[in-house]
Amino acid sequence: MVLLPCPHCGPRDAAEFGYVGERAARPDPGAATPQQWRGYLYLRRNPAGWADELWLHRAGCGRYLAMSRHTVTGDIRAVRDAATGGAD
Amino acid sequence: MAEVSVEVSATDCTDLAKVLVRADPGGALAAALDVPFGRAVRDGNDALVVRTAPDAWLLLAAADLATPLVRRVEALGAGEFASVVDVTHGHALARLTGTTAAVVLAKLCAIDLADPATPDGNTFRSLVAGVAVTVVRDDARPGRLTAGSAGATPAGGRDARPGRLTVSPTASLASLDRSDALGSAGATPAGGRDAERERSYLLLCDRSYRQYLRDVLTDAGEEFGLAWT
Amino acid sequence: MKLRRSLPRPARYSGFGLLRHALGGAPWPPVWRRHDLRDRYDVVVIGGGVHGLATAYYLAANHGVNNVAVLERGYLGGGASGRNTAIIRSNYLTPEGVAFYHRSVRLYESLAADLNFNVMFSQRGHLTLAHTDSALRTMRWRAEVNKLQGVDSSLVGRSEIGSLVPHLDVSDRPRFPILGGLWHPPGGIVRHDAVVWGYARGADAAGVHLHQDTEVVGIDVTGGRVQGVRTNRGRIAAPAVVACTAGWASTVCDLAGVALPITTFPLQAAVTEPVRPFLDTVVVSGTRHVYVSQTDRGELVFGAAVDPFPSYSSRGSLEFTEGVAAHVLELMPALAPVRILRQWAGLCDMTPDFSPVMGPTPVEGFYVDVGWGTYGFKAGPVAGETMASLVATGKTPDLIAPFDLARFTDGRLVGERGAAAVGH
Amino acid sequence: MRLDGQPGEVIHRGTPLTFTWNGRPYPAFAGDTIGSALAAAGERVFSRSLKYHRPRGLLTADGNDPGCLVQVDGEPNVRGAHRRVSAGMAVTAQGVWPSLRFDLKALNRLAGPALSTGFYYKTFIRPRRLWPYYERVLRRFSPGGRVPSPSSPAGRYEHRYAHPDVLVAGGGPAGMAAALAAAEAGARVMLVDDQPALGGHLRWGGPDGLAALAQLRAAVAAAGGIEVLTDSVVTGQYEGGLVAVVQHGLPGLTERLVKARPRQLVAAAGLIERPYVIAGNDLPGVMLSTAVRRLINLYAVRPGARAVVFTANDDGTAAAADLARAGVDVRRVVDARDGGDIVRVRGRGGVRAVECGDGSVVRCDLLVTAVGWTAPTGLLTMTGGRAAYRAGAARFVPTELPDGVLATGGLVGDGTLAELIGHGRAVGQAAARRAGRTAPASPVPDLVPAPHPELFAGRTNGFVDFTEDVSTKDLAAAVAEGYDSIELVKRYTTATMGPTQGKLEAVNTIAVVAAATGRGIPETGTTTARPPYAPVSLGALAGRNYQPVRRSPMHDWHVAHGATPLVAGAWIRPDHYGDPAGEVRAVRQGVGIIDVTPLGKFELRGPHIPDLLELLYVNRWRKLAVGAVRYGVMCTEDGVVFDDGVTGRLGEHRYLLTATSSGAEAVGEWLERWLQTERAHWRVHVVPMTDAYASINVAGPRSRELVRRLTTGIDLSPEAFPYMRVRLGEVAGVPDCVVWRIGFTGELSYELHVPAGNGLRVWEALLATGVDLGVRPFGVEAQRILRLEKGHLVVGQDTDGLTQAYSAGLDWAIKMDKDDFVGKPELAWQRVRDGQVVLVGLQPADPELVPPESSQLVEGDRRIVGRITSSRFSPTLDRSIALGFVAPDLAEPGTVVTMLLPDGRRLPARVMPQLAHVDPEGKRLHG
Repeated sequence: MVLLPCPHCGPRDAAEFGYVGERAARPDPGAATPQQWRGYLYLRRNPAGWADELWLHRAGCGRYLAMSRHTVTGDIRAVRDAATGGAD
Repeated sequence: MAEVSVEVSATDCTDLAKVLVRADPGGALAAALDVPFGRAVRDGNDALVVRTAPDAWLLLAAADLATPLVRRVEALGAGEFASVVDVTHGHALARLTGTTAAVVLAKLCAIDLADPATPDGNTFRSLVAGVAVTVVRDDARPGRLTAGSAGATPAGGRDARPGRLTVSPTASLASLDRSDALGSAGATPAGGRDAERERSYLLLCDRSYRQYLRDVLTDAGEEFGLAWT
Repeated sequence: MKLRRSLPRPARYSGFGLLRHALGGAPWPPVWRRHDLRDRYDVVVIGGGVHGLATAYYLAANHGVNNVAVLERGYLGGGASGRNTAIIRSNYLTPEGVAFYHRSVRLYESLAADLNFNVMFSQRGHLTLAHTDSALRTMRWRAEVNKLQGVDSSLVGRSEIGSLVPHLDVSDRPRFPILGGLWHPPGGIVRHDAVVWGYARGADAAGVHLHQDTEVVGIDVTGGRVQGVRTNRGRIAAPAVVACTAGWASTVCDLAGVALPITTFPLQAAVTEPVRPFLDTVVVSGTRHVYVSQTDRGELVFGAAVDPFPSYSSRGSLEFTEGVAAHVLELMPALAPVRILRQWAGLCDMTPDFSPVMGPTPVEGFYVDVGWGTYGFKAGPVAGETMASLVATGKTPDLIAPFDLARFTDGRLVGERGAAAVGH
Repeated sequence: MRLDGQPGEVIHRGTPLTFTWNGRPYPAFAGDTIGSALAAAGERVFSRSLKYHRPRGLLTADGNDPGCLVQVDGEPNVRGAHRRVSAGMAVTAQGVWPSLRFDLKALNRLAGPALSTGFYYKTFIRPRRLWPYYERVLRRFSPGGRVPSPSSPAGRYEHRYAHPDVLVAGGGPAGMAAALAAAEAGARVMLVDDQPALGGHLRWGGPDGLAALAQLRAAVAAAGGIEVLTDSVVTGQYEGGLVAVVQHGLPGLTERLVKARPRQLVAAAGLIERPYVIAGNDLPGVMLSTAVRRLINLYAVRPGARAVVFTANDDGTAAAADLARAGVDVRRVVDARDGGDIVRVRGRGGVRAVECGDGSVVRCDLLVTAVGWTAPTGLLTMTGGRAAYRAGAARFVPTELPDGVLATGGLVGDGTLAELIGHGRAVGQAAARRAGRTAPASPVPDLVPAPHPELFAGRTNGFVDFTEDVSTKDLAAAVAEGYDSIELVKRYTTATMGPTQGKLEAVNTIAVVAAATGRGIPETGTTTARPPYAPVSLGALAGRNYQPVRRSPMHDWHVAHGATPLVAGAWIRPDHYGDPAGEVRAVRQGVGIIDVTPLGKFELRGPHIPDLLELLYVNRWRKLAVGAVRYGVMCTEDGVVFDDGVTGRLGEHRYLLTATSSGAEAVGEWLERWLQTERAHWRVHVVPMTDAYASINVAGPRSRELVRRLTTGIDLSPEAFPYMRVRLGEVAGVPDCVVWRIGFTGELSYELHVPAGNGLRVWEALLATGVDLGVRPFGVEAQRILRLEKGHLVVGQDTDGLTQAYSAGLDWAIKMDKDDFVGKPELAWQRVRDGQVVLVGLQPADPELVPPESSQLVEGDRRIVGRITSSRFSPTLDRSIALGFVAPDLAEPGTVVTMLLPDGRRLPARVMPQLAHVDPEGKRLHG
């Protein structure tokens, strides 16, 4: 079981978390072209490397977490509560 | 290995009052409650204040205290954005007590239950038999919350700060300990160093899992003769 | 494109040949050869799995295009082709999906003869179990669409299920009792490595160059047109490049500047020690996220849903085997003492509508055959056939028209997502 | 033959017992393995091989013995050389027909050459139609035991989590020393060994080590903080440092899976002895030196009468001494270090003679080989460690350990007992330090593999993989055919893929392939080690298989009153109480009550609630007054309908939001997601209340009367409490109830949300109070009928994962003039697109006919133009009714469409003017 470091609860089994998706800025719904909007909806960076992701600590503190995770090694280099600011 | 012959018992404490507090961790209410995340603190004789999330607290108290407790806490948070909600009916609550309580729980829960990781007064929310459960280690015998709202044994636990949340001079908590003797030697996961004491855990989950929680505790405790009281 | 004369076929495989070789002691000729890298091919196929090899094979066999290179980073069939659970079926939900996979099953049926390589396609039947009303409803939907497309598929009840698979617990005891199932007789399993090797042998015989240990590190694009690829062994010029990778589609297409609607998830599988034959069909439970079949060698092969979060790691996890075991035992409680011997993971490129991405891209001459999720192996032959046709003729075959990349920007997703709850 | 008492024997001669082997009774002592008991009784053949059905006997006499897989009662593939016998145990040989001694499948041997590796790929190709028959024959030859019958009783399997500071895998001298040193430093230690007792090779290594063994064991027993798990196997290390251990032999338990997360893992797995690959090396009577020493020293079994020993190391010499001591006539010791060699084993059904390199032939019934060791590095390499080939020692050794892992003992190198213990101690201290304890920082001494000749294959063709029947010739043929990388060879020949998992044969395989390709062993490389490290049963993996169940406070009442259960996600709900049509009529004519507790409920607090609702629902919320309730539809960003429900405003900054039962969890997370990520500055608290309220819907023309009788403090008159309003009050004496007037069933109805602890009380009060009103409980099935009569869609049934809001006929709810809401851009574009299917009401021409849900609507032979999403027989209209999707050109009311039923019939149905079949004007609702 992979351990994920919750900034609140400490390292916990991945089974407690929900993966939400890559973090991506929501385009301005009033101005976005279909192309831009659907890029936001469907296209993914999907890197084999560091990915900026949104997770939910579902069975723990219930907080959404912004995580920088390496998709090959599983390492996590940064994690913070999604509600608290931070460079996106 | 694990030569254990010990008692472990469980009690359904669902009837206890439960009040959820949501507030800014930097606000006045948070300061008044003054319980760090991951800790549960006995406040006077009236409530066990459990910090369940960075911006959430759960207050457990005798069954008839929900309404006064809500009022009291609301008063503490007046002027800031805070929510105090009576969630007494939303959760099932069980207490697992005994020298093998940790061994039973270790069959269901992945968190390290040894003292260095989860000492008395610690709380965490994690999966127990696949269900999200708030676990509070609450060994302190005096002032222990159990089912019902019977007579009082006023005595502060080690974290007790009398008076802060006192609701009324007459209502206070039950401390319905059945046994006076500490349990005999028991086993703990890997080692047995910090085991031979009686431990007590409060387990809180969504109310609809009440029977399920009871069933899995019974099953896991079978080898130690777990009994419900 | 230049047409090259195909080379003589290798020694034919047959029972007689086997005997002759056994008695004569003569060694069999190699299944494929090694070549130096040419500096130019008419078509470069990236990925030496079943999709890439089938594309190359059909380019040569159906279209006479054999100045083709298949570039494989590791060994042939070492990716998803060698890691899947080799289930073949065509009982999809949408008419597009059914037509496409129906063609694939047909190709699989004749593949051993076509390739002169026994791929051991065992049409033992494919049974999907329903544990909820909604699963049952979706199965009926599938069965009805299937029947309209001429695919043998029907809803069956508990008693039929009990006689198809006596070890299944069809009582009310389980937490999620079996309510019914979708029975698909032409479905079954195939020997996945044999499919890879058969296509490789056929492609090699037709003149295609198979380059193992050859990794694409760059794709050259000028003026919106693909010029060729750069590899760890050198540069190759090519007017047509086809990406047939599973698990690394985003990475490879990124080299050409093509963004994809893909997220890569590991899909784990496990195999038990062999036991005597007792399970004659493929059993799938979408609700319980597990599928199981028994190989001709007696091993039980298990698979489940993709992992709950994306990763390019193909390590197996304990939770996976725990989950599979729990679900298998719920279906077949008697299997408790059977031991898991090995587990592994492959990478699945999931798309938002659970359908592949096939066809041209905004880069002229650069084609994709990617996004195969958990159903790529089933489609290997038909994907190869249609991609070969597209590359050779420049025309998109009707069968794959619904799966184009542009559907995402145009907002016309394929409806397989509607049945996602039932699982593949 | 059983020897006299041996100093280290583990059999209990005072406890004789009897078991059966292929139906015949055999004697044994407690402590015997199946293999040792049979060997003591003179048996030599324990199984037949996979392809050629050659007789096989004991080779390693330990858990990896490939020739000793047997069936024990219902359990297949039991390691007979590891499993201890018990009284009455029924042991049989696997996969033989008709018997182990006379196995007709051995006729395969005649076809031997043609059954060369991969033969099935080359034959059975034509004619196609015969393949299924060939396949049936092939399957008959599959190896392995039988799975238990479906009716056989299941064992009890359990899980347990553990968090030791240090987990030592392997209880030999180095492992014990490591455990002791770590425990002395205060670490919590878990010490795991697969044998029934600690000791490793000291157990069977002869009398010299027994005193040291006793000392070590006593020290471990005396040390505090060491939990010893014997008869337990480490089955893998996984990401996150998770170590899986399967414990056997616990009272009342078949197996227990321990999921340990040690801070440090110490691998001390010792060494595995390698077989020698020459012709005849699989004959019963060919054994490894460790096998004969186990048989003699642990079980007091004489492994043969006349032996030849072929050795390349001191262990072979020691084995020769043990044999001599046991009374075996050691005819010759051939020492490879002196240039000696053996080239062939002769015999049929057992060893008869050994042909030596010098041309001499020695008659014997036992060949003992000691040709080298394999370090089981799999546990290390599977988690990121590396191993490299050390030619001088003829074995792979770990070169790079993964984080959190240390290694000691034979796995690392060779040494005297004192050196092994010294290394183990130092490693144990290091592990304790790494786990945060204070331990002396003594340097870890060198432990290097002893020099050893490379003896991977002799001059003749022998078996490399015993369980898969793969020989040197097969491997060479595979390479010659072009399957020339180790992975391809493995896949083509199946070498290393059998039950021994390559532990015994992987290195020999690599060496033979290296020789065949002309590449060296390091270039050839290893195949990927994959978990599990040891085979693990499905039972152990599944454990107790707890599966959460949610129940409403009225659950027991439903059960007691004959409700048919409906599995609805985690919930168990009453589907009906025996008569769904009657339940429907009760609602339409009188009053019914249904338990809708699973309905998702969230209490919202805060000033920004209207902003949140405006953003997440397609419709408008700003003007919702206190006391009012509104229906809302949520879409995802791609415009697909995600959930629906009603939300009521209970106070200035207090709302109660409901979601569908199946969508409750996702909706709760959706609300939090927007509040925590995109709109963190909004002041809204979401409190999940699904379980806090028992929810009861009271529906029917007499519902007002029934509710009136029980409520206090609420004016129920239509003027004071109209449709789509909410009130707070007391019901049946229970305070703090939320009552709202809504109408999913299309009837006048009130939904009561009662503090859950009082749910049953209110439920029973409603039934008791409404007897004269004809009150009845109704279940989910009646509710489905009622809502279908009313034309209310069910998200997830009448919509699917791609249904966008306009398709679902929700145009009226979508407010495109809002600045923003989730899904708005897609819905804007979708609105102008043609060709979208439309949800319509349908009525079959034949009123008796209920088209099964998912029946397709067709045009001509094959063209699909829609489908039935919901259908029921309506007791109210006395006819069948349906909802379905149709192509837009067929959506015009009155259009007749063709339904294709699953039975093949094509029947007409009419498109209705609206979704509602009953009371489309909503008179009943507003009554």
